[in-house]
Amino acid sequence: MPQSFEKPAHGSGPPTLAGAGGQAVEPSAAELPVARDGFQTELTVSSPFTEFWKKFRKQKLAMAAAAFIILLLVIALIGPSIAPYRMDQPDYNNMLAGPSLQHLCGTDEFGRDIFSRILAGTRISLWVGLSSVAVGAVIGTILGLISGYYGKWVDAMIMRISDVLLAFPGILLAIGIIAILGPGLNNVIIAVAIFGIPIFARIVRSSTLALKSTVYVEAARSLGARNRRLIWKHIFPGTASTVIVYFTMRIGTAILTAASLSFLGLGAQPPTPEWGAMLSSGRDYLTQAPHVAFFPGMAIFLTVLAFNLFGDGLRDALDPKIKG
Amino acid sequence: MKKPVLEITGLQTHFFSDDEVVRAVDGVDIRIEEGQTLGLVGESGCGKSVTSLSVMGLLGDTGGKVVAGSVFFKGKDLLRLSDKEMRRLRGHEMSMIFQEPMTSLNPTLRIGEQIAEGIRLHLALDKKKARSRVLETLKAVGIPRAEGIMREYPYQLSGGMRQRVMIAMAMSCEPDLLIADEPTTALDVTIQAQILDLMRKLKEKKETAIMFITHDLGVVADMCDRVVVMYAGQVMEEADARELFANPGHPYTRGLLGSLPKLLSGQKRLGVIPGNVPVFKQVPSGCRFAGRCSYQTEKCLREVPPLLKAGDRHLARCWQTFGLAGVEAGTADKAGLQ
Amino acid sequence: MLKFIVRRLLGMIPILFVVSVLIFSFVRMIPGDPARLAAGPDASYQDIQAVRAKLGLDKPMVTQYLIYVKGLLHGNLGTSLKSGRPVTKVIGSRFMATFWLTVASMAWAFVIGLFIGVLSAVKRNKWQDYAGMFSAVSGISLPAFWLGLMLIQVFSVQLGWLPTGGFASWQSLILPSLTLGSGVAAVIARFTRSSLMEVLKEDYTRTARAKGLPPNVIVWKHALRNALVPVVTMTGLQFGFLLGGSVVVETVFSWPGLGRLLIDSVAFRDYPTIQGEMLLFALEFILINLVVDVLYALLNPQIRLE
Amino acid sequence: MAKKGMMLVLAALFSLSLVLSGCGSSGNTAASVQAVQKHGKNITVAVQDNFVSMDPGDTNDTLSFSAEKTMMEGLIGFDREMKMVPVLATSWQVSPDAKEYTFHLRHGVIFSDGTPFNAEAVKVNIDRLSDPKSTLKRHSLFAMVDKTVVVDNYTVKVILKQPFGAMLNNFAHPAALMVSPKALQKYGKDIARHPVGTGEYMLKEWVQGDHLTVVKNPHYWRQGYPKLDSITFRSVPENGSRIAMLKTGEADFIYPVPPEDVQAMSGANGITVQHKPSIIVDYISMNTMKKPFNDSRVRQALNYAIDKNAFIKVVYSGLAEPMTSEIAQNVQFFSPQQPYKYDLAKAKELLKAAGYPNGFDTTIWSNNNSTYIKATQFIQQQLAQVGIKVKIENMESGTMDTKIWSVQNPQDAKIQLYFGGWSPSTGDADWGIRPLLGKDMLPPKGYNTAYYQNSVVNNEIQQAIQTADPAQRKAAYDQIQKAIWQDAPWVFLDTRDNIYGFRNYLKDAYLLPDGSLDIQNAQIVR
Repeated sequence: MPQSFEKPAHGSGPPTLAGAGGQAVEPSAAELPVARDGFQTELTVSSPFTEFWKKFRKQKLAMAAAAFIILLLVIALIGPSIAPYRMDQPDYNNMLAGPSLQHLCGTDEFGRDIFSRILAGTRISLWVGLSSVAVGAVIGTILGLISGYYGKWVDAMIMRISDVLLAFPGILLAIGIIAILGPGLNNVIIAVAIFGIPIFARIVRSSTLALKSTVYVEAARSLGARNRRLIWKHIFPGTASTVIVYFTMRIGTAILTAASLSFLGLGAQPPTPEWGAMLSSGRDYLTQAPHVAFFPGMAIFLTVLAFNLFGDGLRDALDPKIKG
Repeated sequence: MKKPVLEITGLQTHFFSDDEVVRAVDGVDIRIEEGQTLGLVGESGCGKSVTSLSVMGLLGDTGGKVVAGSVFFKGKDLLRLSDKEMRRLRGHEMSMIFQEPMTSLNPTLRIGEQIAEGIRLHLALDKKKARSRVLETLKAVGIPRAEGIMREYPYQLSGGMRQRVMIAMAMSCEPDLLIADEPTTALDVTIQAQILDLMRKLKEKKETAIMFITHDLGVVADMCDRVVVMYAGQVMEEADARELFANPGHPYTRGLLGSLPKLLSGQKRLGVIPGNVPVFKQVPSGCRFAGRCSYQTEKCLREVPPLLKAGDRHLARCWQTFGLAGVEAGTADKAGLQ
Repeated sequence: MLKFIVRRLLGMIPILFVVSVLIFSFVRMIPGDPARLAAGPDASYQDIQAVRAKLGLDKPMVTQYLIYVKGLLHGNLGTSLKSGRPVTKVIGSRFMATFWLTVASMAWAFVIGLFIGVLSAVKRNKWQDYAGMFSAVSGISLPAFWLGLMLIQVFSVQLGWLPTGGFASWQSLILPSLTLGSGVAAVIARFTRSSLMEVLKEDYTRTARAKGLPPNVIVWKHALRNALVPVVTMTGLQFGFLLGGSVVVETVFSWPGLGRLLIDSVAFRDYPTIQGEMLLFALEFILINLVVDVLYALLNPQIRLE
Repeated sequence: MAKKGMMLVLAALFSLSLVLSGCGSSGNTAASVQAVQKHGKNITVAVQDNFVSMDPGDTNDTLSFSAEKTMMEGLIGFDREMKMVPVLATSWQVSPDAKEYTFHLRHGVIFSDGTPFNAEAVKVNIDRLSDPKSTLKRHSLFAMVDKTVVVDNYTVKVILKQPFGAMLNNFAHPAALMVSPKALQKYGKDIARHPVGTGEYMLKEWVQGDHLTVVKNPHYWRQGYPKLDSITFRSVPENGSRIAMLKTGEADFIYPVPPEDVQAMSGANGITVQHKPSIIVDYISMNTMKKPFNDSRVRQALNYAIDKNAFIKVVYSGLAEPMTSEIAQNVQFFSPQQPYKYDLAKAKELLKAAGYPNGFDTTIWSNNNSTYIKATQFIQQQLAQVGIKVKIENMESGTMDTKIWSVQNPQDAKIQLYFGGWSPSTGDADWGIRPLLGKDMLPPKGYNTAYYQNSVVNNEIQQAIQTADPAQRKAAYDQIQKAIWQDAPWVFLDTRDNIYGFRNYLKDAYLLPDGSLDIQNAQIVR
């Protein structure tokens, strides 16, 4: 509740000694939630979301990115139904045609409509991006929490493993995983998810370490809270904002990684209109029909850009250290 | 009457965030004379720090802006100076000490360099001369083995030592005005006493005017010649230190004094002012303290009290000043005081 | 400090050992028959068996590992299955190419990344910030091969200013390092920006302003040094990644580096070469982490090396 | 400095969007680079891969052979049409039982290290290749050699254990390039880094993964040759980069040129792009041991269901020819068959007769390079027209190798359709047919991914290698080709073109049908 002075809390009644709720408040600077320069925006505890939204709204780039992402999600849902052509409909009499009114983004080497394929591919690229990061984030977060909370040999072991994973060239790992599991979209997701695990583990571990020694966790511990409860109720929520930020930023990376796997012929199996695969096949026509690579490339670029800018905005809005 | 070093008139500093405006400093007048130590007292959030930052031109990107008033420093209106001109004054003719000695020093630079760079900049001394000047100032603030300290980093020093370094830094160019923003709050009690002692000595020796910002009236009694009590962006009371402690003219000042522990007074409990310092987004209709005031009347809620004479060189912003101090209802306006 | 470094270097040995076991078994888990690949596309069955025997791949896995470790202890990484040359030589000849490309990319990426990051932090939420962050984020969002091919198209084919590829002169370093560095520059710019924004809110920055220092001294001397600590970690990590070689950039610019060697070796299931490269990467990673820690201590005197 | 770099990036991004926004128009802005006048006699050849070895007997990639051929010569060579021509042997005789091969050697030839070329040198080379303990990659080409006899200083006789009619082709194979015996002794295993032959050029330097340079051999035996001072082979894996190098003049000769780029490049200043039929065939093998491909009607149906001309247009931009036999036109003993015309009605009819009126589901395996990905997609689209639903699995070659060749028992084979290509490096029908369709060549022993066994074919294959008489061999291969074509264990697709580009001033540099480079006689004309 905002405590404002225009409407005194106790109206015009007789003066009382009691303040709000009868609680005595010391006139000391020490424990008040006040910025050091004596400036106080709000005395009130507004909901975290409102607070976040206020900060986020101010970032124009991030807002534009968020709008674009919403558009992408809509396309992912309804894309194929608004596409002018079937994404796998070949037309050998109209191959590699440039953009025109019939084919907004031209046609590819089989005469398929690139615009329709990009629309159909939105769902795939977003799915690959979201699900692979989700898998990586969940596993990485759990490992990071365990590692940071329990410390000692558990920590040492998890961190060494993640070091090794980080040092492992992604390409080799991807080839290995896909060779072992076989080609296909789901295995691409697994391969990309594995890249993300050590990164999330590291980030969550360091925030866990910081949170572990904070007053409120110490307090909860002294009250006899169990480890598991402590981790889930007290530490995990504290790491959540960092995880959300990295989650968003990793989506872009994941989409790019999946595209590079397709580029190396290890990605989605044809004729799946995965953007990376489309870009890769367009590479053969860079001089002759650059639009074949241009439009999927643009789709990847804009999507990754949007997720990165959105992630940047989230971080600025969620990170308590960066104040407006 | 001595010449004023600093004369603040009608200063208004507002903070702009989103669609709101917060009037952190709302029409403050303060005057500090040569060699005088003025205590600026009030709770957190009352606008005392913002006042000092406005004077120093350090509002920076806090979101605050001076929207009205003037700040004359040695005859120049600081608010009309360019950034460059302000920089020439800052750290040279006027300097500042902050509340947090632990974080106010750059952790990656050696102590010697941190003091010397200001000296080199303002006094145009070469490296060698600047160094000896640093040494001199460090000794002056009572730092033992100054030579060694110069080569050390802040983390190697205790809080008290760091605050001495801060003072040395502030005094290194012999400023005419020193603003000390709660310089002892973050320190242990024993260290506090040492630092206050040091400041008093320096003040006597260099005759520097000091604006001493604190919420601790005990420190004010110890250090200051004159006191300004601020509340919710406004000056509530202004008087010489002795007068203020003897005859507090404002219920708020009384409250503050009541919360001060007195030795041998037999007091069982410290007094408490209920509530918090309010924040204003719109101009309130009545006295800003009314909500927390136990002497509140209807008039208090309706009309803003002006600063009324409450005694010799003594002003208080209260309709009922007389009732408190036993002094005749002040008809004298502020001008009459000066 | 010296003690710290020595201890860390000694600590490397068990890690490298574990890495060697992991790699050794991992590469053999990947399906594929090096003997068949080495023997060639139309080799007869007898040829393949002969090659298998020659390469020692007919021996049990444990024996193969023991032979490998024995070689390692003598500084011998084995012989490439594909070219028959010692792996140390194969890798050695490629390392310098990757090294120079990495150094050139990191150098300009660091300078530009820092510049954009500082500009964005100082001009927060102004157009400079938006432009800086937009170009930086573009840097990580552009598929590298696309950027590379376009640079070749413009600067080599259209303008004729720079060679299309190869590792011959300093001119030939420009385009690949631009391509490789753009992503790194972006990462550095973002880190610098957020880190500097935090530091600019610190009390000691206010102290510096209270001293009357001009803004550029405050940013570059007082704030940046403190802001650099996380940036240096990130830069170190990126340096490590780049030293592993970039398959895409090396392919586009015909750069004879480690990335292409790795992809070729994987395609050929050239076990000893893959193992050798992986050991090198692990070593590089550990060394770079060490260098980063030492740099920390130099940047922030408060961190003492234990 | 920092700003400048940023500007470069921005400029590049900007121009990139300009270049690409012009799509729709031909896209190829004519290279502004002027036709480069060649100074000096040093040329650069940009190739796709890295060189692996310079030891001919231990080489299995066409690219390494191409470089070896500039430094070394064999007894016999191939001309532009893959016809055998004398090189270090001036003439030869073969015994009627195809067991004894006698070569008369050229006089007055020395290796570039000064060692004389004579019968002893030939014996050293053949002995090295045929040694049963040899682990050379090309040992199998000479495994049937019993012994090599020095008749006189310039006459040598090679005796085989059993008749092998295609043996002359093996002598013409680059694996039989002659290496200096002195060098072999001196360098031992390291001969792969230090090739010494009788060829036009000598190795100057070889930087692994980057380039290999050969320089003029002053002692070369043929008057007036070589015509150049040096040739540098540079490995440029990216197609676009290779083309860019040719346009800028950084390279004088490039190969391969992707078919997609031929049209756009042909117009460019000072550049010639050539395409000639190769001996590489593209086919889909069908597992003839398993349903549904155990029925020849199904296999024929697939042949009718795929439009080969459209295939060539889509996959090779028109730069290939439909197959008219299971071996290419430039392979010895080629005999053309009646093509399976694109005929969906007939395909459906055959499927119906075989009991698959609504088609069936199947899987196709192939490599994962972009051409193969494109080809399998096209096949998928075509077969969908007759109700055959194809699942595509493009795999990295090592992975696919394991899936195909780790199968010991044919019954366990999971392979259904397999799309692949084959190039018989000897240029002879035997190596074009036997490894792919012979009965002893089922995986893991050979490359018979169709698991095809036909007793008529097998008999004739045996007949054909029992004799060196061309007429008898031709008769056998005529029969074989006819039988296989009828039986259709494959979908017969196409013979690819070799495509290469060079700057106009370069003459006498070309690709042989087997894909190896013939550049040792090249010259610059002004």
